[in-house]
Amino acid sequence: APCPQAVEGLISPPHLVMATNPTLPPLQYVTVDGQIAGMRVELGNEIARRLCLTPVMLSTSFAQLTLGLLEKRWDVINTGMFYTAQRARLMEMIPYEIQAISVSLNDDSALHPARLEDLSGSSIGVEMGGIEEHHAREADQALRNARRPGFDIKTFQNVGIAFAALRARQVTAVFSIDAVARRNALQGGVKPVLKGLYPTPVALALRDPALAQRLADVLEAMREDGTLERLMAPYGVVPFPGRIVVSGPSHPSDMH
Amino acid sequence: MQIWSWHGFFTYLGSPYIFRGALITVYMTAVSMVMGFLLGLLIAVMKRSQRRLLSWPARFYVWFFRGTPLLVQLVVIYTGLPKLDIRLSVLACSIIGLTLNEAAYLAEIIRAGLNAVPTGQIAAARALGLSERQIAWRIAFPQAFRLIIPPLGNSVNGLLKTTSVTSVISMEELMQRSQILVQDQFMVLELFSVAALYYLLMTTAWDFLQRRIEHYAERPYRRQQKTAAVEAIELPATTQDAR
Amino acid sequence: MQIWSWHGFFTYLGSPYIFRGALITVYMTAVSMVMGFLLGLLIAVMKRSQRRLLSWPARFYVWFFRGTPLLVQLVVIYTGLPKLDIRLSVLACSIIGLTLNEAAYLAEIIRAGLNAVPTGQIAAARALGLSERQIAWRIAFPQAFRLIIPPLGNSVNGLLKTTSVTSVISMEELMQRSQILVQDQFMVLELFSVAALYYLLMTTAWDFLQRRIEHYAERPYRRQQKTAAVEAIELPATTQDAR
Amino acid sequence: MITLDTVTKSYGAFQVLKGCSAEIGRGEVVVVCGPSGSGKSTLIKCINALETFESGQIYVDGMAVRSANTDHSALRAKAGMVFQSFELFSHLSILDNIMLAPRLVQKRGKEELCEHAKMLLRRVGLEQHADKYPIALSGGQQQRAAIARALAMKPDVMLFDEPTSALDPEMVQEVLQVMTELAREGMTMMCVTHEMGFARQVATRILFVDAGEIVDDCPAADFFAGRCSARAQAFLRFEEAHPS
Amino acid sequence: MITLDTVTKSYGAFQVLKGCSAEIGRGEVVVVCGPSGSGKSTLIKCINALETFESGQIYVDGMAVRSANTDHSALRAKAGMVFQSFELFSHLSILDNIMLAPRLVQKRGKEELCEHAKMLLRRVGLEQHADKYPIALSGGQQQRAAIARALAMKPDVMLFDEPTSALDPEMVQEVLQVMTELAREGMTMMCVTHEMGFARQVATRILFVDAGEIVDDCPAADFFAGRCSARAQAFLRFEEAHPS
Ligand SMILES: Nc1ncnc2c1ncn2[C@@H]1O[C@H](COP(=O)(O)OP(=O)(O)OP(=O)(O)O)[C@@H](O)[C@H]1O
Ligand SMILES: Nc1ncnc2c1ncn2[C@@H]1O[C@H](COP(=O)(O)OP(=O)(O)OP(=O)(O)O)[C@@H](O)[C@H]1O
Ligand SMILES: [Mg+2]
Ligand SMILES: [Mg+2]
Repeated sequence: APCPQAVEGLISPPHLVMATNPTLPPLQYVTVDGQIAGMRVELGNEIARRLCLTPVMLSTSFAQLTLGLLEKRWDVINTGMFYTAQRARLMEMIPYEIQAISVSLNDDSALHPARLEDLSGSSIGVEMGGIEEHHAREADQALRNARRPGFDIKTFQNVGIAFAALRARQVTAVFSIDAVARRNALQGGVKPVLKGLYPTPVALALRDPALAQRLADVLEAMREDGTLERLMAPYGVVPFPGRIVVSGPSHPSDMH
Repeated sequence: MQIWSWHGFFTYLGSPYIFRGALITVYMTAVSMVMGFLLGLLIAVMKRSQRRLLSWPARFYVWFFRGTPLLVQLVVIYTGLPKLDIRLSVLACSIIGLTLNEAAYLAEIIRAGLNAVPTGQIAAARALGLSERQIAWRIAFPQAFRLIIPPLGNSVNGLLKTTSVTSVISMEELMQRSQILVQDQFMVLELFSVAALYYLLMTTAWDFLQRRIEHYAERPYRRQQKTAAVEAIELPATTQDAR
Repeated sequence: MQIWSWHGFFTYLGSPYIFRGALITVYMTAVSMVMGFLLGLLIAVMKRSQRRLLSWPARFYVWFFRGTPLLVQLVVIYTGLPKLDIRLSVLACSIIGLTLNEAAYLAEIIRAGLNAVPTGQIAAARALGLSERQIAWRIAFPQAFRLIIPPLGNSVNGLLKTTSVTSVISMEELMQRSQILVQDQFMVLELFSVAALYYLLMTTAWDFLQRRIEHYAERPYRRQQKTAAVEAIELPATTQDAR
Repeated sequence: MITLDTVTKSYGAFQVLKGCSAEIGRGEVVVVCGPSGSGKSTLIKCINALETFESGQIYVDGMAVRSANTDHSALRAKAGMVFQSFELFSHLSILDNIMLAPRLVQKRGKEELCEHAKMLLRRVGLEQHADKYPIALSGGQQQRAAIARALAMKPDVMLFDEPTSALDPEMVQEVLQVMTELAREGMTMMCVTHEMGFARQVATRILFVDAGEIVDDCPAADFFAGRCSARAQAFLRFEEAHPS
Repeated sequence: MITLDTVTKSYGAFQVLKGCSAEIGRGEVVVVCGPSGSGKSTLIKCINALETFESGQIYVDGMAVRSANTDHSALRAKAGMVFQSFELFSHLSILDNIMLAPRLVQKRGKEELCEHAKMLLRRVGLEQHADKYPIALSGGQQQRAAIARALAMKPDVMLFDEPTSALDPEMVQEVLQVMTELAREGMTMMCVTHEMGFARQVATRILFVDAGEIVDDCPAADFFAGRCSARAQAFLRFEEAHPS
């Protein structure tokens, strides 16, 4: 494919510098020899290829993702950040996939919840700072408002230790991204019992509006020609159903 | 995004959520310091023992617990013990981990203090017929304690901040709560300034307390300065006497 | 899921990713220890100064950097400095933070060592006409150094593990890399055992080195035991002489 | 009161005491002297079991020292000891220093003990220093307090190891005076010292130790009259020529 | 050589030296004595500026001590000092102890210095201990090394502050012997000591200090013949009666 004209707004052209918090196998994680791998890497590579840029993937903690972006340490946050209106006021966001939350229990758990409320009074492990934590706290509040016992929410800095806690029966359930729950089920000992909760768009986040526009165009092209779906299918992830556009401080959007 | 929000700063400063986090930090520090001191005392005494059966386990303990990270110790206690069907609360796990870890460091401090008690004092106690146990409690520990206070104070300062490692097993102390709130508004500097302020308050309060304890323990070792000054002034007169 | 996988353990043990993480930990420890020592020396000397203009900033430094958590210091350096348009690499920020923090603790250790040098030694040097600078470099520091080694060793042990706090600004040292890999296979115990093993290796290596340094520094303070034993045996004969 | 029976002791290959025997009767004041390193301190420490010895036996008031079933506490209560470096417990006041061992070891009542302690302090001239800590006293005062502390156990015999050699010249006299009074009151004493003036005044016997052996054991009068061994006489002459 | 001109010094409200004046000629050996706390140490420390004083003046070989533009290093090189507690640098070998100050302060060549140091060690009888550390030596040996260290600066006058009072009786003699030799060779010396035997042998003058004043300054011969002040005579009698 022919290369488009020069790309504006990069911090160190011709590199497309992306940051990820590699704590979400199989979507983004580090292999035992230290390579960042997973679906998000493939996505980033494909975007860079279409823009004739060299992809660079950095690994960082979740807390640093936003700050590093604002401080021009990287161009893109490519870590499966959930789209929220609050974040869209802060950064240029490009929703391109849908993620949902699963609730995992131990294989031999006596609980058979049909809905989230059935876990009332249980202890729930979540990773700090994720949308999982956000929804867990929301659901907890809802339960308490209904005068039922809430959740005992335990925030871990790392979803791996949250699942270790589940296996050690230190918590009753873990809230996690669908894909992570599936991955853990493969490992054995735990099973997702509720899936597809709170489907939420997941976005790339950028600082530079022009660059964001370019990336949105590329992603839209990928969605149209089916690349996006082909890329995501093996991971059990679905693309954003509608048109992929930028939503941010410079692109007021009517989508929310 | 502005650089600094005073509004945010004061909101967090007044937040009961953060305040309770600080209380938890103080509580964990106090409990694991006291228990770690007792355990450390035991280990220090064991390590000084002539009997290998006592000294070798103590040596191993210190080597192991000083040599491995607290984070690992906490995770093993939290996720490993349940495999032996011992299931403890996050707070209990945190305090156990902090205690075991701190004891290793305190044991070395206490041992140094005991070593610094002059052997002549021990010999004098022995010559008076005191039993080894009486010598330990009445002579060695009280004299060592005074020497131990400054490094002990350092340990308290360190432990106040080390407690934040317990966040790895989801303990919500001051630092963890600050980090949880960071996710909400991204006011990193404001929140962490509040946290730093709390820590400064705690360490300053401790420093004050430590000075009081030191003052008390140093009492027998001050040449009662008031009297000494009087003596010095009177000396020229008294030296005329039979001295 | 089985309790323990030897296969996983050995895979991680042989992982170059983890190994490089350990190297980074050692590197950060070494660099910030050396720089922290130099800065700490400066602060200790300032704090001992008679002049308030020197001693008060030093006091403030120690109070502030010992009183606030390293985590907060690191975040401020990493996210605060760019607001002044100073943008440093993560490694540079980590080393600066560790150095500033460690210097506060080391300053107190060095100060205690300098205080323990007998005043008579200083008076003797002065009586020989040595300048204050010569006294500092030739008499005070060399004698203090010997007293400083044990607590310094403690600090190195601590720092090796404290470096992992830098993960908050995404420094990928040993502990952080272990936590990152935990995400993949969820073999928490296996991975953390490998990390603990690396740390034990480092602290044990350091202990060995420390004993060598101590042995060297203690040389002037050993009563050359071989000669002494010979003397003791010969004493009964020589005491007959003119003594 | 004290019987030494061929006491032998070694540090590794080095034999410190090479079979020392002596007999010290009740009320005797025995001065032990001899060159540095000859084993005087070791000998005296063996008597109250602060040092162990390999062979021979020591009896204190009939009690065998080297025996598995000897109560060391009781033995040490019989034989009070005063060290060269005083060794008052630095964290306790003078009064507490004196009362500690009788309270813990002899379980004596607080009231009687306090009375006794104050009497002893008066006797050594320190009544107004009872509540001070050791560091606030001069060396001579500390040594007198140490003597009072040993006396508080109501010992049958007092052992002194160079009690004045760590003192400034001006303070030696005040301590020697207390010791002289003790001797005059009939206390059995064994005293390592270089103070020939003291020996002349109160000693009943002189033990001269050299290289781990008691090379001379003769009445004080004979010793100072020059009727003892040549080795001891030479030492005496040396000490008197350089009285420091 | 040394001129003391109404030297006055106070610690806070307490006046230690109350206008001391004296004149010490080249080659004189002056013994300073007096009761404890009378200010002897303070006086001697004022001479080489280890202590400051408020008024009066001291001249060492014509050099004013209390003056803003006096080079203290040069002054101290002129006046060697020996302390009661030796204070050899514990981290340096005996040879290095001796060579340190001449090398750093006088910038003398290594070779000449090493020669000189070895000569001095021979002189004080320590040639075979050159490479040992202070802790391996006895007190007497350490004090002799300290004298050699002071001599290495080729001082014009030597100041001694109770050089033998921290020594065991047996070691006092060896140090006094070195000092006596020094005096006989014509070194100007000022020496605080209680060793009346030493004073008798080599002192040319005795300064008797009491409560911060030089109450008596008289030739040694007169002092020992009892021709000095009553206060000094009383002190002398006391010292000789209790020779310890
Ligand atoms: N713990 C020990 N290990 C080895 N040798 C020792 C020990 N204690 C003492 N010695 C040796 O035993 C000998 C006798 O020591 P002791 O202290 O009894 O002599 P002393 O006659 O009291 O001498 P001084 O007059 O110097 O006090 C000395 O040569 C000393 O070096
Ligand atoms: N740094 C100080 N601060 C206050 N007073 C001091 C200080 N140094 C000495 N003095 C006092 O000054 C007086 C004289 O002290 P100095 O050491 O000169 O006496 P001295 O004659 O050498 O006594 P000694 O024979 O005990 O050595 C003493 O009363 C002492 O208490
Ligand atoms: Mg002895
Ligand atoms: Mg003096």
